[in-house]
Amino acid sequence: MTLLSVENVAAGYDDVQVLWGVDLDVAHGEIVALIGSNGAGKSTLLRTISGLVRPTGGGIAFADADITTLTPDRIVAAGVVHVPEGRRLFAGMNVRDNLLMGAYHRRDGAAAIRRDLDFVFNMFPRLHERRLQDASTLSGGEQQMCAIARGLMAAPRLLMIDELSLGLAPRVVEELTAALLKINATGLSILMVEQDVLTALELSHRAFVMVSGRIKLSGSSKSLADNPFIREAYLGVPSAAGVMP
Amino acid sequence: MLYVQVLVNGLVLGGLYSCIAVGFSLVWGVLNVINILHGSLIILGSYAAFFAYQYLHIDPFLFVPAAAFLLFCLGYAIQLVFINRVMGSPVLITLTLTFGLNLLLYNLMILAFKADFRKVILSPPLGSANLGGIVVPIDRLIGMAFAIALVGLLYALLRGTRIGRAIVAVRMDREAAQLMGVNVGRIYAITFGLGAAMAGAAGSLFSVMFPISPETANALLGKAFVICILGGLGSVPGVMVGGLTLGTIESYSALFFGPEYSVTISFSLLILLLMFRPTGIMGRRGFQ
Amino acid sequence: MILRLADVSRRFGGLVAVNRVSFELKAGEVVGLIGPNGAGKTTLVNLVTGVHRPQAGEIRYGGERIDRLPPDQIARRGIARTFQVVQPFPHMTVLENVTGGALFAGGIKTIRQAKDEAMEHLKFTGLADFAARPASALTLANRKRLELAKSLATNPRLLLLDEVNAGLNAAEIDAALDLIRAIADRGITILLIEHVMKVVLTATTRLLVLHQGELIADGSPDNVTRDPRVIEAYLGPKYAARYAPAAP
Amino acid sequence: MTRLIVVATALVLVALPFMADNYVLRLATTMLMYSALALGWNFIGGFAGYPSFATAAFFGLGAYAGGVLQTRGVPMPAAWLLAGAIVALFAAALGRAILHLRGHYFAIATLVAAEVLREVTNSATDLTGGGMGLNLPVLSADVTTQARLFYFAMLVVAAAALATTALVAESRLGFGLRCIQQNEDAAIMLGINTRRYKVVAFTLSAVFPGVCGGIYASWVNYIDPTDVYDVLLSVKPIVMVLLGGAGTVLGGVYGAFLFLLMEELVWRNLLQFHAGLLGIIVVCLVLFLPHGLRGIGLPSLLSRWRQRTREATP
Repeated sequence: MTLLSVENVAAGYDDVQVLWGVDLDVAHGEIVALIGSNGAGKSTLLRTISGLVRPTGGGIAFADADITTLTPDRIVAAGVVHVPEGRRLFAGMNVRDNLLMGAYHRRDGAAAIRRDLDFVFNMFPRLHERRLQDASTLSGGEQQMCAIARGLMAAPRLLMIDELSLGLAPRVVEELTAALLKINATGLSILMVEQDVLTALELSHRAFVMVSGRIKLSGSSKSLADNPFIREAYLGVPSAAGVMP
Repeated sequence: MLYVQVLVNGLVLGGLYSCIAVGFSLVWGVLNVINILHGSLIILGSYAAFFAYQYLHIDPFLFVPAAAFLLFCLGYAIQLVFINRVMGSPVLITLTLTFGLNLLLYNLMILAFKADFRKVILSPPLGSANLGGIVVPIDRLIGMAFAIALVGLLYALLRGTRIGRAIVAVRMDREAAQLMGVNVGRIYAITFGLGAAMAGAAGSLFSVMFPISPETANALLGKAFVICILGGLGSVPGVMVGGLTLGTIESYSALFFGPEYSVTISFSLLILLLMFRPTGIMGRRGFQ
Repeated sequence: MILRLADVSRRFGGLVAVNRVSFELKAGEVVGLIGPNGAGKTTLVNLVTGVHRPQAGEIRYGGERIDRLPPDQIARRGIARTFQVVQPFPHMTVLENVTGGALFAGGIKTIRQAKDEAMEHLKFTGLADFAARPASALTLANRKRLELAKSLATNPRLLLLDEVNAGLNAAEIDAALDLIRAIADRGITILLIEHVMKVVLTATTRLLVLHQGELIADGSPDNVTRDPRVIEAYLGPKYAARYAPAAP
Repeated sequence: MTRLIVVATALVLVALPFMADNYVLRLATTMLMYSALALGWNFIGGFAGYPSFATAAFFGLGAYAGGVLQTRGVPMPAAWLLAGAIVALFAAALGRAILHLRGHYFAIATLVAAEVLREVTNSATDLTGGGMGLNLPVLSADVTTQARLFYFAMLVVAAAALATTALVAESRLGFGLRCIQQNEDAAIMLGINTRRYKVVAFTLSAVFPGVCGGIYASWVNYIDPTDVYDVLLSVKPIVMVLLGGAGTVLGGVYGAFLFLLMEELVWRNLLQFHAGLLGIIVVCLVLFLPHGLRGIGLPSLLSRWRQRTREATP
């Protein structure tokens, strides 16, 4: 059953069109990866789904409701939560308040919010340790954990994560991907934009490849990992040699 | 003894000053807008209190919440209708816009209230208290208490409530706040409304202690400048420190140089601060 | 000896960004500087280029002490940098962006000559046909090249490339690698601040590893990637298995 | 083509005083004065993008410097030029002190500078006549000759400001200032001595208003602090440049002409609510500017103008 469906979407900024006729879908409980080089339009697509950018063509439906022209606050209320590129935590606010900001739109009462707060604190113990610390003093990895936790506090039905691994030490990326798998196991669908194609394909069930604002290829992550075009363009592996440098 | 008296006068005055400046600091800190209207909004609060006392016989101190509410609505409307259209524009545009709005409001007040000075004369005058040789007018004492309570209230609201967190979030990262479901336009309007409400409340307190006329609007705006930069932008405690410091400086400079120099001294102090310590005593990134 | 740092330290409030870092660069070397986000890499670049002043230690360039000079004087002495977060002049054309470098730090007298010089650098970095376009219209990969062209136009002897390859895909990285080699061939000393291991391993002759503000390794790429402290702090066990050849 | 227009305008400007009556002459002189103020402001506000509200301070200081010199017997032209020099020195010192500030902080510093100067002038009664104002020696010439003299004086200052603007626009200084406006952190990295360039731009933005102040003092013969340090002298030139097109050479001149024409029509019929009307005009200009300046901000005006002139001149 499709949870999110993006049909023939076009979008851009002022005079520069970035997305051209994009089709993409995420089923219930699925992890979908959107891969492609930077500037291909991956972030623009997430920003269009979450309402920061208004599409100039096509339509976006979430749980059978049309969210194409809704404002971001209405889209979040519908259950689509976007963890933005660069994490963008609120400096000058401690970790706990950042997490509570995640629950800003929720109407389901303080008890439910406190329950979710405990859930994220024991999923990311380090956040509990640093809960009264200013968010800007956290390390790169901890900030990403906090950004994901903040997204979870919004009780999402679809979690969109933009650039999970950018700027993080490989060791930290391993920790985060493990956490995401645990979250997905609870039934939460995830759409992730990821620059590190290897991590993206290992983590996701299905993947879409975007080149200059168009979906060029899509399919199961397993099949894409072996696809010669992918290996050549994104894994930098001369397909003939097939061996890491 | 004289020095202690002057110090007490300064601190009492400073308490009121912090209430004058906190609304201005909130609007500047959160909306990144220099609100040239702030002085006129205070005077509007004073006139509301003056007429409420004259025709409805409501004591200005009791009128403070009403003045705050009236000005909140005006502030909310000004932001929604005018300033929201230029949010994110260069400093020049927002500053010139609030300058134009002030020219309009200031002259409407001159038209409506004429330029002559008015003051609330409480029928049973409160007189002044004598605390161990230090003479303090009671109305100023109550005024200071109110002022500090109001500043404390705003501080609590920003730290502890959902709306307060949203205001700080919008200040730090507008787009990220939108992604959390915050309606940014509404939060801007609420923030400007809160700034105007604090101005209205300060005006209501002010009407009991000082003669009011549209003319004093600019002087109040000037004080708000000095207090914000002295105390440091982006922190309510900073405004409190700034207000108390300015109050003390002004009362000592009145003692040594005479009252007419207090504005020159406070502005010269401002220029020196801007040259050497623009972040002020307690300037910080967030907004507590 | 083109650059020498001796016990350089810098704090921001309570956070120690760079802690007693010392290393030297010889003329013509291509050295990599790696470390996780927040390790202090960009702060180090800001210290060398005068954006921040070290609170302790000394920075010498060609024997002259420079850690007290303002950034423009350091740029005029031949130290150029690219910004990790690209900093173009958005509403000026690509050509005008690069002309700025030639006209000031590059020491060219007239605007016309500076424009011609700038055109050469655009050709070298493959941006010639974007010359008249506003910088804001460039893709991220081209903006990174614009940063490179601007810093080359200042006619540097030492070039600090701060994550000039971040966000590029494998094909774009190969192109960037060729460009870096071509710059090194001109005898320009390069300090390459990077995350992309592939670039660092192939392009550099020496590797510095920064972790929480401290230099924890300085040596050839091979032994640095096998250094246990580096693996624990930065690379992570899985990476070590995938890239570093089996320990002898 | 543009060369023809320039010559034609120059002829009209020179012939005007001999044809127009005193009312039109007074209006034209005021327009030339505000053109000089707007062109002056453009050096720091348009080129470097620093929101300066110091024009009133420079104008007022120039008025008092020129006025005091004339009461001490210094002949008019010398007094005007000396006033310009004094204001330039003041601006260079003030610039060095506050140009490390950016955005609102800089704007407030310049706003307050005018207030401090007004207070100082107010209290230095023996030198400046303080609050009661300063009377200048009356000229012996008849009214029409005087009107023409001040018209030509303002014309010279406005022309000088225009010429300097054109010169700077094509020079290293102009290029450097535009880099500073676009991205100051990147500019200093390219070797631009941003401190010196900003101080030069700030001083240029002061010298023309300073001379205008001196001429104004002689023209109106009596000045007082609230009149010559009026904050409107800082705000009107900004609104004129925004109206005419910021960062362009002629923007300030068009803006001054259009704005004063509009104000003259408004003034005619609504005397007592004049300032309130002015407020409405300013609000409308800022909110609904034809160039949609608000969103794009100053820089894109610059590049579009550059495109146009490059196409226009072969």
